[in-house]
Parts: sequence; C-alpha cells; structure tokens
Amino acid sequence: MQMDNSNLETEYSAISTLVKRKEINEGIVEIVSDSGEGAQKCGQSLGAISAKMGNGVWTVEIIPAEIQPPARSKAGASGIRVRMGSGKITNMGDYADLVIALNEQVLFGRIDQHAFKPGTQILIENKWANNDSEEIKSQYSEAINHFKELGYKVTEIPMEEECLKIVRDARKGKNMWVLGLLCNIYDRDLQIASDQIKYVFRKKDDKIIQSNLDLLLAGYAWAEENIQLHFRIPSVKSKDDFVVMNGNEAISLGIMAAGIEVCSMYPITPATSATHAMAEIMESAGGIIHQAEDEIAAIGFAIGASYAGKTAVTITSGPGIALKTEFIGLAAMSEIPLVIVDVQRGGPSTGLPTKVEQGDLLSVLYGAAGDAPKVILAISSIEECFHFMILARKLAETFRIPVFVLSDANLATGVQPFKRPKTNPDWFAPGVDQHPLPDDYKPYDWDPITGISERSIPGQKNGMYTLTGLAHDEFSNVAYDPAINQRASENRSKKLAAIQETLKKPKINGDDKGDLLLVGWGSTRGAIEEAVERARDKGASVSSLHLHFLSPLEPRLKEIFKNFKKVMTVEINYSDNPGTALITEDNRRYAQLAWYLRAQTLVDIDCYSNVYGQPLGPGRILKMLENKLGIKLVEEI
Amino acid sequence: MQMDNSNLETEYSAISTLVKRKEINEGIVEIVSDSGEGAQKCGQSLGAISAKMGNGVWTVEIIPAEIQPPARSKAGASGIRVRMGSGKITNMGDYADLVIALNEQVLFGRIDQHAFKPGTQILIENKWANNDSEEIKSQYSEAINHFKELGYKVTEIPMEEECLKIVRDARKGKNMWVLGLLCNIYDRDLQIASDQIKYVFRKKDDKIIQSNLDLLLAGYAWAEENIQLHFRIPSVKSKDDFVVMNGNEAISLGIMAAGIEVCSMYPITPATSATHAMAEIMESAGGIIHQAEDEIAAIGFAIGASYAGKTAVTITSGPGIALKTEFIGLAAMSEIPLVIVDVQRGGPSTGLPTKVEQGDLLSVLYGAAGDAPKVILAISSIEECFHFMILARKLAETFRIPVFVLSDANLATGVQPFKRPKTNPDWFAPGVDQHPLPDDYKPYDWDPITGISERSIPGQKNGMYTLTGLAHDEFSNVAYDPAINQRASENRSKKLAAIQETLKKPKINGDDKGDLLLVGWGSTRGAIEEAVERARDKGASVSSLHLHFLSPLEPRLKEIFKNFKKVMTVEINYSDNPGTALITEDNRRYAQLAWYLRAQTLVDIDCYSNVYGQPLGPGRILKMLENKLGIKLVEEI
Amino acid sequence: MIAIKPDFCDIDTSILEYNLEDYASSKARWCSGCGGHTILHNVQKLCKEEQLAPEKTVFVSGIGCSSRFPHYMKTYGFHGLHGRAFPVASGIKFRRPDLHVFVITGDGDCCSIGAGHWVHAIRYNMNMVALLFDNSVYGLTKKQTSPTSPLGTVTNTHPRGSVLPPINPIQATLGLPNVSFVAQSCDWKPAHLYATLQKAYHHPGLSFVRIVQRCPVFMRDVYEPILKDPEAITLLDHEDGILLEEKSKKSFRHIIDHDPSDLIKAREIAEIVKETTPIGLFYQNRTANKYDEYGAHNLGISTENRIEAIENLMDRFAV
Amino acid sequence: MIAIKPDFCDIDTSILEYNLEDYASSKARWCSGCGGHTILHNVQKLCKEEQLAPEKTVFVSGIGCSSRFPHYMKTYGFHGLHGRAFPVASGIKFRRPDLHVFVITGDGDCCSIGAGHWVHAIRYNMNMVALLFDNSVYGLTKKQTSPTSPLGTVTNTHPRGSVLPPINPIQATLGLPNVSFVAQSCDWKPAHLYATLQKAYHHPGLSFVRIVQRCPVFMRDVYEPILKDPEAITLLDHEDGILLEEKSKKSFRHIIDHDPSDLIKAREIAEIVKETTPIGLFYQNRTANKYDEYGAHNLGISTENRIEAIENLMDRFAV
Ligand SMILES: Cc1ncc(C[n+]2csc(CCOP(=O)(O)OP(=O)(O)O)c2C)c(N)n1
Ligand SMILES: Cc1ncc(C[n+]2csc(CCOP(=O)(O)OP(=O)(O)O)c2C)c(N)n1
Ligand code: SF4
Ligand code: SF4
Ligand SMILES: [Mg+2]
Ligand SMILES: [Mg+2]
Repeated sequence: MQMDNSNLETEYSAISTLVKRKEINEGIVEIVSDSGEGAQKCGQSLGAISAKMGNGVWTVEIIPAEIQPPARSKAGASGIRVRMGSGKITNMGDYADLVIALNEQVLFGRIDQHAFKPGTQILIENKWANNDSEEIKSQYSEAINHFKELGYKVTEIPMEEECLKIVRDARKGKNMWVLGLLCNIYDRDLQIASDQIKYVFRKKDDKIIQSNLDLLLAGYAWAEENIQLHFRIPSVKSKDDFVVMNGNEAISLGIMAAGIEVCSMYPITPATSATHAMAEIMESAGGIIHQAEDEIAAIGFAIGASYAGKTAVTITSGPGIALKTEFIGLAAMSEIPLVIVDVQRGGPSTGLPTKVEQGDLLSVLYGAAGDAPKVILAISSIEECFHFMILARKLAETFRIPVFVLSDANLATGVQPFKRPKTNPDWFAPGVDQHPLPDDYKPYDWDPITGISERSIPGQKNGMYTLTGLAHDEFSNVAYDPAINQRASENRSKKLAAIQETLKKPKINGDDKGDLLLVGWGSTRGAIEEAVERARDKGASVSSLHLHFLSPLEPRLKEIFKNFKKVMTVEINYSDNPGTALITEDNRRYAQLAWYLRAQTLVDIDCYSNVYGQPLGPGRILKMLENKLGIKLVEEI
Repeated sequence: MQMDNSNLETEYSAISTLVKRKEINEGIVEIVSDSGEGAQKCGQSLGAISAKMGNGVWTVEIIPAEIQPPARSKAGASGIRVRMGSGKITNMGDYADLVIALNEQVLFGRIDQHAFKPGTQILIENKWANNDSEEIKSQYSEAINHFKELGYKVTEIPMEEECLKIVRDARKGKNMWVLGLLCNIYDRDLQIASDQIKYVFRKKDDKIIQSNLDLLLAGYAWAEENIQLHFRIPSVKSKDDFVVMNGNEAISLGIMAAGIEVCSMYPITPATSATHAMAEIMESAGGIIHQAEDEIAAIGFAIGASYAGKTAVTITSGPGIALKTEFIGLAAMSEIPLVIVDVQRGGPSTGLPTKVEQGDLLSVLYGAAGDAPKVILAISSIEECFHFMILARKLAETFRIPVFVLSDANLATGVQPFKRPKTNPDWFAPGVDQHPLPDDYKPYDWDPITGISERSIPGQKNGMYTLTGLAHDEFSNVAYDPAINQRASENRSKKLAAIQETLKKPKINGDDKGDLLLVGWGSTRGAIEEAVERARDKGASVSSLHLHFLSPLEPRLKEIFKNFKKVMTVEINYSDNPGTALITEDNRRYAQLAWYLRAQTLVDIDCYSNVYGQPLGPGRILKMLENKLGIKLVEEI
Repeated sequence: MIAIKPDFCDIDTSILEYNLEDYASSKARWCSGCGGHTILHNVQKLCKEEQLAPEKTVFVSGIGCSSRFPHYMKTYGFHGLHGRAFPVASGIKFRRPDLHVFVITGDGDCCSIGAGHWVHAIRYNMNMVALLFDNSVYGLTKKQTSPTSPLGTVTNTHPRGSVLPPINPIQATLGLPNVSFVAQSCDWKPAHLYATLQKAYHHPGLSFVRIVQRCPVFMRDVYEPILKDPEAITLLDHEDGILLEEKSKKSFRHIIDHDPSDLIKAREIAEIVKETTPIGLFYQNRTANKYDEYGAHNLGISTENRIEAIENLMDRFAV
Repeated sequence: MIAIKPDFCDIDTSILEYNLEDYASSKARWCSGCGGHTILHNVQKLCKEEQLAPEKTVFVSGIGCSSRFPHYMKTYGFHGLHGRAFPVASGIKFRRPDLHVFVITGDGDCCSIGAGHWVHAIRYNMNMVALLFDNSVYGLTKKQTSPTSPLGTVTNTHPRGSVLPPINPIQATLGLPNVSFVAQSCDWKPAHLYATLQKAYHHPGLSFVRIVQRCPVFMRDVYEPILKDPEAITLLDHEDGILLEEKSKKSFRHIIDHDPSDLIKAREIAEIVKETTPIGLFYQNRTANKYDEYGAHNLGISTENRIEAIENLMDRFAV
C-alpha cells in the first residue's frame, strides 16, 4: 500500500518539540484491560517502537485464565507490561511506573500480584464515572479512592470520549489512541510509530490503517496538552540489525534454522504458541508440523522420523513430559537422536497452566526407570531460545542421545530484541545419509572412550538391524548374557562425560570469590544478574552463576563454589522453608537445582525459591539478599 | 482322596537309616532343564519340604526370556535354585553346591552367570551320551569334558532309564524322581515329601499321584545305592506356624489383608503374577481385580475408586510407572489416597523384563513435574511384601497421599517361609464414610502443622466439592491469587515431615560406629547383612543399615553416618565406575540411593552397584569389602 | 441410571425437595454465546426433575473448556486429566452403584487423547451418562484442529486448513462391542437436548450422547450454516427414540423414522452426516453386559467372611 | 505400497535378485505350532516376490510375542514400545515415501493399550501395511485376557472367565474415518494369507489386515473348533477382493460374494463373526486422503530456499 504522509511527518516534528522532558534511564508501563480490548497489541507496538529507537525492551503479557473472562473482573485482567530502558533490559522488572487502565476492576488482580508501588501513575478511563449503572458508578469511585489510599497517583482520562471523535466504536481503536498517549509521554518517534501501525495492520484496508494513524496522533496530541508526564529515555541506536520476538517465536525460528524438518506436537499451554508461530512458515522452510493424537504419539512420531532420517523435535509442557517418559527411556536406550522442548508451567498436575515455574528439572533428569542418560539444556534469554535449538539438534545427532531444552512460560511470552541472526547453512542438518555401510557395520560400535557410535538410517545398505528397547549388544541383538547390559549401560553413560569434556568452566557474573554466590538456571537470569549488580553497587560481596548445561553439569562447579562463603540457588519452584514447623535438616526438601548440586558437589547449597507462579523480579531477589547479607539494599518506597 | 501308605511309611524309615551322613549347615541346589520339564515344581517341593522340616529356605526360579525357548539351548535354561540351611536363609547365596542337569546345554547360561564354582557337584542326565544324533552326542561329551576342566565334579545319571521303569513318558515324572534323589541326598523326611506330592497333585487323579509317589521312592532308593553324597542339615522345628510363598503372592495376600477392594492393573512382567495369585481368591475376600486397557487407565480407575470409597491399589513395573506419572501428579496434587506397587525390573526402557534391578527409585521420587510429594516404601523380605501392603494402605488413607511400595523381580519370584500372619480385622479399611459433614466443611482444611485434612467421599452431605488438578485453595476452588499455590504446596509438603516425625531412628546391623557402613534398600538386605556378618566374623569393622522409608527418609541418618569413616550404598542399579576414562568427581553418576542421600546429608557417600540383572550374592559383596577394607575375607576356591 | 442403595454403608435416605439453585455453583466462566451454557442449564434441569441428591451425583471430566463443567455444578465433581475422564468415572462407579455418574468430555478430550479409553468405556458399558461436547475444535488451548474439525478447517496448527476428514463419533461408537446407547443432539435445540438427556439418564448402561456445541469464538463458520439452514438438521423419530412434543417436532423439515434397536440401520444413517446433521437416538440395547454389575457383585461382605477367605488362601501356603 | 524415490537423498538403484534367505534373520523364537511361524514365512515370501530391497524395508512393532517379528527379518526393524507401533511407523513413513513400512501388532498391543493410536492410524491412512496378529490373548505375559478374548475365556486375570464381549477389530475399523483397506485372514490358510498380504501390499494407503493366529500354548480351545469345523470359515469372494485359485476356493464350504467398495455391506458382514469367521477383503477405497502425501509434499527443498524462507520469517520480527 502507498499513502502520502509527508504532511504527517512535518506535523510530527512540529508537535514533538514543544514540551520539557525529564530524562529517565528506564520506564515500566502496564496497559491493563478486559480481554479483547487490544491492550497487548498496543504494548507490543510500544515495545517494537522502542526497540527500533535503540532502547532495551522487555515486554510480558498479562493473560487471564479463561478464553473470555467476565468483563470488569479481577480475574479477567488482560494486558501487557513494557519495560523500556536506555541499556539492555533482561527482565520484567519490579513495579510499574505508569499504568493505563481501561477499567478499574482489572487493577485489583495486579495489585494482589504486587505490580504497583506507592507513586505509580495510574491513567484510567473515566467513562465509568457516569455509567448508567449505579453499581458500576460506585464501584468505580470506590476503587479510585482505594487506589489513592494505596498511594497511587490517579489521573482520570476521557479515553472513550476522545476516541469517539475519530471512530464510531471506541473499543476498536482505543488501544491505538493509548499508544499515541504513551508515545508522547515517553517521547517515542512518531515516524517509527506510524510505520509500526502500518505494519501491524498491513492485512487491513487503508481506511482502517488511516483511522488508526489518526487515533495515534490524537492520543499523542491529547497527552501533549493535558498531561504533565513527559520523559525521555536516552538510547544508543546500534548499527546491528535487531529482531524483536517472544521466546516461543524464537524457538520456532531456531527449529527451522537448525534444519529440523519434523516438529511433532500435541497442543498444550504454554508450549503451543511456538508451533503457531511456525505453522504458517515451516512448510516453505522444508518442514512440517505434525499435530498428533496425544503426547505419546507425538514423541513416538518424532522418534520414528529421527530414526528414519533427520533429527526431529517434539515440544510440550509438564503434563506432556509425563506422558512422553516411556518413549524418552526408549530413545536413551536405543540411542535415537531427538530434541524435546519443555516450556515449563506451574505444577504439579494441571497446576497453573499459564504461569511460570522451573518445576521440571528433576522429572526430566530422572523421569524414566533405570539409567536413561540424556542431555538437558536450560534457556536463559529470548536470544538463546533461537540458538539453543541449533545446538540441541547438533548434540542429539552427534551423540545419538535425547536432548531436552527447558524453557518456561516467562520466556514463552516475554519479548526482547536481540541481534538478528544471519541464517547459516552450517546450522542445517546434513541430508539423510543413504550411502552403503561396510559389511561389518555394527549399529552400536561404541567408542571405548566416548561411547559414541555411528547410527545407520533405513536405506543404507548393510546397515540393517532391529532397534529394540530390550537390553542389547553392539549388533542390537537381544542380550541374554548379563555382562552385556552392564557394558551397554556404561557406554551410554560415557557420552555425558564426553560432552562435559567439551564444556568450559562457566563464567561468573561478579568476582569469582566472595560472601555469597547465587546459582540460577533458565529464565531467572536477567533478574538475578540485575539484582546482583544492584547489590554490588551498594557494596555487597555477591556474585552469580547461571547454568546452561544441566546434564551433563558444567565442569568444575565445586571448585567455583569453594571460593564463596555461601552458595544458594535462586529458582522458581518449590522448597521447604526452614522456618516451618517440623521442617528439619533431616527432611527439608530443597529447590530442584540445589538438590542436584548438593548431590554432585556435597557443598551445603541453600536455596531461595517459591511457587507464586510469577517471574522473579530483581527487587524480590534484592530483598532476599538484604536479609541474607544484612546490608541495606532496597530503598523503601 | 484316601490312600493307604502305612506300608510306605515303614518303607521310608526302613531306607532312611542306612547311610552315613555328613552334617552341613547349608546347601545350595540347582535343578536346570529345558522349560516344561518340571524343574521348578521339583525345587519348590524341595523348598516346602525343607521348610516343613524347620530349615531356613530361599528358592528362586531361573526363567528363560521366551515362553517356549528352543530345547537344549543356552538361553533356554529353565529351572530353580534352592538354598536350604539350619538357620534363617535370606537370599539365594553364591555358588551352587550341587546341580541337577537334565541336559548339558542349559548349564552354559548358568556358568556365564557364575552360578557354579570348582567343586560344584553336577548330576547330569546321561541319556544324551548315546543319542541318535551324532551332533548331540558330541555336544554332550565335549560339554562333560569342559565341565570337568572347569573343576566341577560331574556324575552322569541314567534318569530317563530309571524313570521309564515306572512311567511311559519320562518327561512327565523325571522331576519327581529327581526330588526323590535330592530327598535322599539331603535327608529329607519322606513322609513330609509324600504329603507334599499329594498336595501338589491334589487336583489330579490317584493314579497320577501314585506314580509320582513311586517315582519319589525310586529316586530316593536309587540315590541310596548309587550316590556317595549324603548330607544332613540340622533344623529346629519352631512351634510357630509358617507359610511359604513368593513375594508377589505375599503382596497379593497383603492387599487382601489390608482390606483393599480394588486392584486395578495392566499386565506386565514381573508384577502380573501378583494379580494371578489374587485373581482366584480376591472376589471371595470382597475385592475385585480390574484389568484395564492400559496403565494410564489402570491408575485412573484406581484413583476413581479411591476417591469414591476405599483406597485402591494399582500394580505395575518400570514401563508402567512411566505411563502412570501424570496421574500420580494428580493424586499428589488433589490428595487422593492411593497405593502404587512397583515390582522393579531391569531398565531402561523394556530392558531386562524378567531380571532384577533397583532402578526406579529416582523416577518414582521425581517422576512428575512440579512438587508432587509422595510416600515411598521399600520392601526387603518376602514377609514385608505382606505387611507393607497394610502399612501402605493406612498411610495413604491417613495422609491423603499416594504411597509407592517398591518390590523387585528378585522378591517377586523368591520364595521364603515366614511366620504365618493371623489376619487382623484392624488391618482392614473401615467402611466408606457416608455421614453428613458440617456445613462449613472444607475439602482441604489443612492442619497448620501436619498438612493433614479430612477428605469427603461422594455420598456425604455437605461434602460436595470439585476435585481438580489445577492449583486450588481450601475449598478446592481454582486459585487465581498467586499466594494460594505457595500455601497449598507448603501444606502438601508438610505431610512428609509429619510422617518422618512418626519414624524411629533406624537400627544398625553391627556396631553403630566403625570403618565402613553399607546402606541398602529393598531386596538386597539378606545378601548385605549376610556379607556383613561374614566380614565381621573375620574381624572387619563394617556394619549395615537398611532403609524401608525412602520418602520421607528415616530420621537422623546424617548422625548415623558421622560415626563411620566411610559410608557406601549397595544397590542393583547403574553407577559410573570412577576408574573409567573421562569419569571425574565432576561428572560421576552415582547409584540412586547414594545420589539421594548425598543431597540430603552432604556426606560423601560412595556406592557399589551394577546392572547384571541378577540378585547380589553375599560373596560378591564380600569380595568388594575385601578390596575396600584391604582384609582377606573370601576364601579362594 | 438407576440408583441402587449399596449395603455396605449407611445413608441418610430422607427425601428432600431440590431446586435448580441446589445444583448451580459459581457462574460459568465460558464465553458469552458458548453452547456450554445451554447444556449446563439443561443438565441442571435434569438433576432437578429427577431430584438427584447433589451428594450422590458426580460429574467427571477431563481438561478443556467443556471439562470445566463440574466446577459449575453444586454436586461432587472430578476435574481430572486431559483425555482420562472415562477411566476415573469407571473407577468411581465400579463399587458405588448408588452414585449418579456423569462424564463430561470434549472432542479433543474424547476422540483424540482419550480415544483409547473411549473405545473401552463403550465396551465396559457401565451405568453412566457420557456427554461429548463437540465444538469441532480445541477451545481452551485457543483453536487447534480437533479430530472432529471438518476437512479444511483453518486453525492455528493448520493455517492452510486441516488435511484429514473428521472422525464421526457416532459411527465410531456404533462399531464398538457392547455399545448400548448412542444419541446425538445440539445445544441450540433445548427441547430435544433435554429429552435426549432424560432418555440417556434412564438408560441402564453407558449412554453416549454427542452434543453438537457452538464455539462462537473460534468456530462460527462450522455451526452457523447448520444454525441458519433449516434443512441442515434431520430428526430421528421413533416411539422408542427421543420423544418430542408435536409442536417442537414441527420445527424440523427432515424427519426420518428410525428404530433404535436396529444397529445395521443406525450405522447407515450415521453416514448421512456429510449432507445433514441427524439428531436423535441412533441405537439402544438395554441388555448389554454391564461391567459395573460385575464390580458390585461382591460388595459389603462381612469381616468374618473376609477373614475366612484370607485364611483359606493362607492355608494353601501353610507348611 | 508403491515406493517413490524421494528427491532429497541419493540412492543406489541397481536392481538385485533377492532370495528368501535375504529376508531371514535368526531363527524365530516362537513356540512350536505358533501361528507366527506361517505368517513370518508368508511375509518373507511377499518380500521376495516383490523384490523389496531389505535396506528399504522397515518392520515396526510394539511389544508382545508377535512384536518380536522384526528380530526375525533381515531388514530394518523397530521393536518399540507396547501399543506404540503406529505412531513410530507413521513418523518413519512421513518423510520417507521410498521406504516399505510394515506394522506388526498384537491384539493387546493394538486393541488395548494401542487403541487410541489404532483409531488415528486408520484416519491418517498412510501408505503402509498393518498386520494384527490376533491370538485373542496376551501371549508374552502368559495368558491374560485380551480385548478380543471371547466372552468367558478363562485366563490368569479372569480365572472365572472374562466378563465382556470381545472387540471386533474389523467392525471397529470400519467405523473409523478415512478407512481405506480392511481384510481378514488366518495363519493356517497360507494361500489365502499370502494373497491377502499381496493385495494389502499393493493398496495405496493403510492396509489393515487382521490375521486370526493360533496360540497353541494358551488358546487351543479358541481356534481348534474353527480349525476342525469346515463350516466355521466363510470366504468373502469378489473380483476386486482377494483372488484365490479355484482349487483353493474349493476348500471353503461357505462363500459370500462381497463387493469391497460397499462399506455399508462390509459392516453388515462384519457382524456375522458370532456364527462364522469371515476371511477376505471387507473394504477398499483407493482414493482416501493419505497423510504421508502431505508429509512428503515439501521434501528436499534447496538450502537457498530454506534460507530464504527463514529470512522472510525473520523480516517479520525485524526492527
Ligand atoms: C496431557 C495434556 N495435554 C494437553 C493439554 C492441553 N489441553 C488442554 S484442553 C485441550 C484440548 C481441548 O479441546 P477439547 O477437548 O475439544 O475441549 P474444548 O476446550 O474444545 O471444550 C488441550 C490439548 C493438557 N491439559 N494436558
Ligand atoms: C507399557 C507396557 N505395559 C505392559 C507391558 C507388558 N506386556 C508385554 S506384551 C503384552 C501384551 C501382549 O499381548 P499381545 O499384544 O496380544 O501380543 P501377543 O504376545 O499375544 O502376541 C504386555 C501387557 C509392556 N511391555 N509395556
Ligand atoms: S472458547 Fe469456545 S468452547 Fe471455549 S468457552 Fe469460549 S465459546 Fe465456549
Ligand atoms: S505363547 Fe502363543 S503366541 Fe506366544 S509364541 Fe507361544 S504360541 Fe506363539
Ligand atoms: Mg472441543
Ligand atoms: Mg495376543
């Protein structure tokens, strides 16, 4: 489409110079509404615009449990948080500085979740003040007073009224008016903003695009005149290209970039959206998504595809992992390359399907009966969601081993810009080998040191063998001699030691000795490192270590731990609180990584963990450090 | 049936006084044959007879992998080992003293499994020596020579020939002739022996019973005249009544004695035979076995039955546990009482279906995603197979928690006499409570200290609630407030601490301080304790500890471990051997209990384990102790 | 389902008057216009008409929008695992003949991940009512293809349209052993839906009812044609079938007379789904084996008999 | 199954002469008299007649006596998990149209634990041959009831006799969507068995063949009557069906003419199992959708196109 916006441009520059602006180096905005009011689209656009301007950004969606929750309800809060900064932003942060609310009720859920602090600016739709229903009217005014009591700065805004000047149905469009409002408040580049709108509505007709542009400008102008909040967030525009996406989208891109051709799945929150991102494009990239009848069939199908050709991937979440357990044992036993992505959610059982937890580590590590060695990788950023898929595929192929990649609900929906990867053909799996094998080929000709053996793929002459889950020898013949099972088990286990050999001693964030070392894995990285930096700025002797390989573990951890007075893991999963009645050293149940590291290193590793189902903010961690170290770290609010 | 055996009796006494006998305090006999030759019936009878005479006994079957393996083949070895002693016998022992072989080929498998030692007496069917087939003839003579080279004492015996004097088809009957032979060699009471035969063949007609009695006598007489092996194993006949059965039979009796009314299962080796034992009788005991369409349905059905009434049981083995994982998470989350029996077999995957492994500990402990607390009990004797079912049912009911009972293939088929339990009505589950509940009833009214709450059963007025696997509050309402999930998780976890409170500090076998403590769990108990006693007799400073509660762990273990220079577990599962290339302290993968105890106690616990798929004999453990302690413990053979 | 008083537990049998409110729990959190709402209402009406004691009534479901159903009833409920409602319900009913057990399942829950249990539940033929909420899509997970999605349905997993013809749950069920009651209705014909629920409730055995359900959020295109076009629905009519008042019958353009005892014919009719949506009773057989009767046959034996049985078994192992 | 050469990997296409030995691996470890032996022999014969390259042929099985089958073939084999042969085979075939894939499953493996996958494998209708070895019992685990055990069968789990009527695998399959080939034979009629295997092999789509199999060790009573009584078997005959030579036809007392294109009729005939065992082709439809064609449609795209597609997608996220 083409449209003339020369006049627009002048207009922009005209406006965007008038006001005085306070320079801040970050801002956290939330847009909260009933579902279906487009709050998320508004926030994602704000994030993209900011990223284009060279700001660091992290956005995370606020998702209600139901498809269409009751309007104006606490549980129905739907929306998004956008954290923008002059530097790199790696997590959602703590309290919102500014909140746009399309009704008052949806804020109560956020308040329960400690999303706001005294001083938080709340810009709220004022139409409820004179609603026909007395009940709503009073709900509204009571809420406003309540918010003020809580110390929030409340500004009532005639959003509906203003939008109706431009569109007939304010529900469709209010979000772009709000975007304009925010663009003014945070000094976003209107040219970039309008391009963003054109991109978002690219499939709609020009009229719609034009009216949304009008709304943008109207909101912008209204803020200019009526609002006293004007900030500037300095940014350094890097010459690199960037992409902005959420973790699940990055995983789906990574799968394609790895040259994986079969993604076999069964829908489950929060993993499914990764396949949605893929479904449209994967076929043109030479791959296909198979939606199986259940998780067992999904992994069975992936295993069949891997066995017969290129390493396949299956993607799921906790309940699905449980169902895949038996097949994972088979993959480990018969050494079938396979990638399993686990986008973790709150457990146990159905638990908190849309919320974050790091609760699957031990179940993937030990899930299957007997000794079933597997590789476990943990993703700690959106960017890694992309690159680890390529690594996982290579590991699976080279070592003939199932490789788990652990993500979680926080990464799945978190959005962050990262350096645009340049697709590299070396990332792709090689073509399916169909060359004849030597007459004396053995399907499990285990290398005595590494346990690695060369697999044969149907179609290869002399490669014929019967793969089996029964104990078997080098020829895959069923083992009747007891010595065989011991030997085969040793060889399968050696592969993990061999992989560890290829790993470097992990880097530490901060000094490599001190009072306290925090150890984390997965999506908590940004929050932990930010907290550690803030604590160190205040003179605390604390460092952090973030693990990406969980099986095998990264090397020389004990050596690292020895240099700290105290070591503790920070995780989002359950652990007993030593304070609790009946909980003793004899029975305390530790967080999952802590448990695992204690066994491997015998270091007395403590843990800080909880199952609130929310991403850990740096502030929470800082508060914990304050108690542990007895130093003042958090400024009271 | 009635038959006159007055003359028999005199006959017996007549014979059984002639020869001189060497007194031994134990003997290990193996009867090995093609399957279908009745070796097992022969050995079981010998065991029962010996138990009746007041000897300690352990018998274990030798089972081929196929239903009907090829005759005269190494893999086809089918038979039984019987260990008889003057004292209590708790395991299969090490090397056979005497072997009855119905053909030579079946011995090769046993030799691979180190079942014999130089000096072992082999009494072998000699008919093969002049078989029509040259091939068989030479196989036979070569084997005989080979056996002699290995130092076995071989005696060739005309079994077929002798039996044909009494029966037309020697295949049917040879086993009872052999029983007679063994009764003479070990001085078994012929009256008891003939009663045993009458019992075994009680469903057959008198002619058959008579001919088997004749075979018994003939074998007995033949040995008297032709064999120089005559032993006596002193015995003390206790006044208590005893029962003799295998572990699976004991489990099935225990299930009934617990008053469990629903056993929901899907067939799997080695668990299934427990339900066979039950199937016939359970209905008259007020229960029913449900054979479900798969393991998932089996546990789902059991959970439904528990939810609606009395605690039910589901029984399976490793691959089945994998499939039950998701439902186990639900049972833990929604606090449904349930008993899960896992008769462990060799893994991973299909592994070694008929062989023993203790490979499921970590998978049942951590199998499900998130935090799913459950109780885990480990059975260490046939007698416990019975009593632990009663305990498990009570724990499940009292704490509203899934309870695992771990048995294994060794206990499943091992046969041992134990004091006959007197069925106690207190063992039975109470009737299904249908009394109205108070109006303010809460389905999860967690006790702040113990986490225990009272469940309501459909039919109870005011008890209505919707059980859910979603995070929920005291009313089982779906949790939208993040604090609820944390609180509920804490309460579910408290139950384990509460159970540990009720446990005593475990007893130690041997001194409670010393150079080395062996820690075991499950079926290895007999072998470990026998080895420890033998080592202590030789002056070694070693003790052993056997754990029955694995979740929660028994209390004050760290305190116990501190009194020993070295602590190591002895297990039948996989662990890396520190000697192996690339295996370092950083990556060594420990045996399962060792792993778990290291994490909980931070004591540097070593392990001795392997996956040969065989029960551990005391000799193997003694040899290991010899190396560890540098003391001579095993007399060379 | 006929409630039998079990002899092993004492029950307060005083008869109460239950009203609709006695079955209604928290407000249903389904989207507005969701077919679930009408089904819920008619099930509550059934409970009231039949005066089912709430504490004697259990709704068992899997996971899905539809499976949230038990949370909206003020009876016992079991909101279990995805695809596993049937095994749980069977376990509940096995030793509790006195309970009224309903299974609530979705097209993904029943026909995809739960297909194996569905096959065997039909075979067990336990005395329960099973309601398949068939909206031809995965609702809760936001629009993926379901086994009953029409060929070519555009979903998030098949943006180019689904590539396989849908399962016909009626036909599939009619091919299973021991099948005893198979009916179909839709959420927007309340009279027919209610009559079907009543017939199902009174059937001795497993009553399998597929309810064509509207999902306005994701599947408008699938049901709207049926909704609009009066030709699109065909009523199966028979004195032994679902009985409607004459006036409500009038609303149907197509009526086929079908004797629900004729299995062969039922399968023939089940084929016509390509042209029209048949609603009514396809098949009923009151005499099929009931696995719950086997489950209940030895309920409540005395402690003495129990001890005796165990001791007898023990004797076999005595030495 | 027609082998298509995929364009994404180079294959040595030189034609060889394969003999029976080229397909025979270690001696089959089944009991003597087990029906498995004849089935194995006829499958090997089929491979030879069709000159299937052993390295291009894959036998996929679950767990059971029957599922040991792949170990006895000198081709590729996948002896997987109990009940899961179908998903694995589907995954193998999905991107390898050039492979000849056979599924070997037992009555417990397919109709009990594998029932859900069975339902969906029929619907996927991928170009493979599926052989159901139906001995009406769990053999490997030593005689437990299977879903196809006749009512009243005495087994180790039902010493008083099984309590439910058996699944009729033919009828169940005929009720499923996209079904394209359903046949039945038995292990002791080698000519018919072989002809059936051939017909199945040449069918484009999933050929589901139930083979009534003898288990002399556990189930003599079930098949011996059929074996002895010449009335007990009914031959389905048609020019489009399984073709037998006249002389072998002679051995059948009962012959029904059945057109395999008639699905309604096929279901009617499938009911007669109570009186007799029908063998032959029940139904065939060459034109049903094939999921493997969907799986193969974008095979072997160039590295350039792959990169381009990824970069295009990346553009969407560019800032
Ligand atoms: C083991 C498992 N796999 C997947 C899911 C995710 N999931 C929840 S509901 C659902 C399907 C819902 O579709 P349907 O059964 O038709 O119910 P509807 O929402 O349409 O009523 C899925 C795949 C889950 N909860 N558990
Ligand atoms: C998950 C799992 N459950 C149970 C078993 C035990 N098992 C092995 S084969 C089998 C059934 C065999 O019956 P069928 O499929 O009819 O094959 P057959 O032996 O009769 O040929 C069972 C239950 C298993 N191996 N894995
Ligand atoms: S998504 Fe569809 S099925 Fe689910 S509640 Fe909404 S309308 Fe109903
Ligand atoms: S048990 Fe039956 S099915 Fe299994 S091998 Fe033996 S005869 Fe064949
Ligand atoms: Mg649905
Ligand atoms: Mg079978």
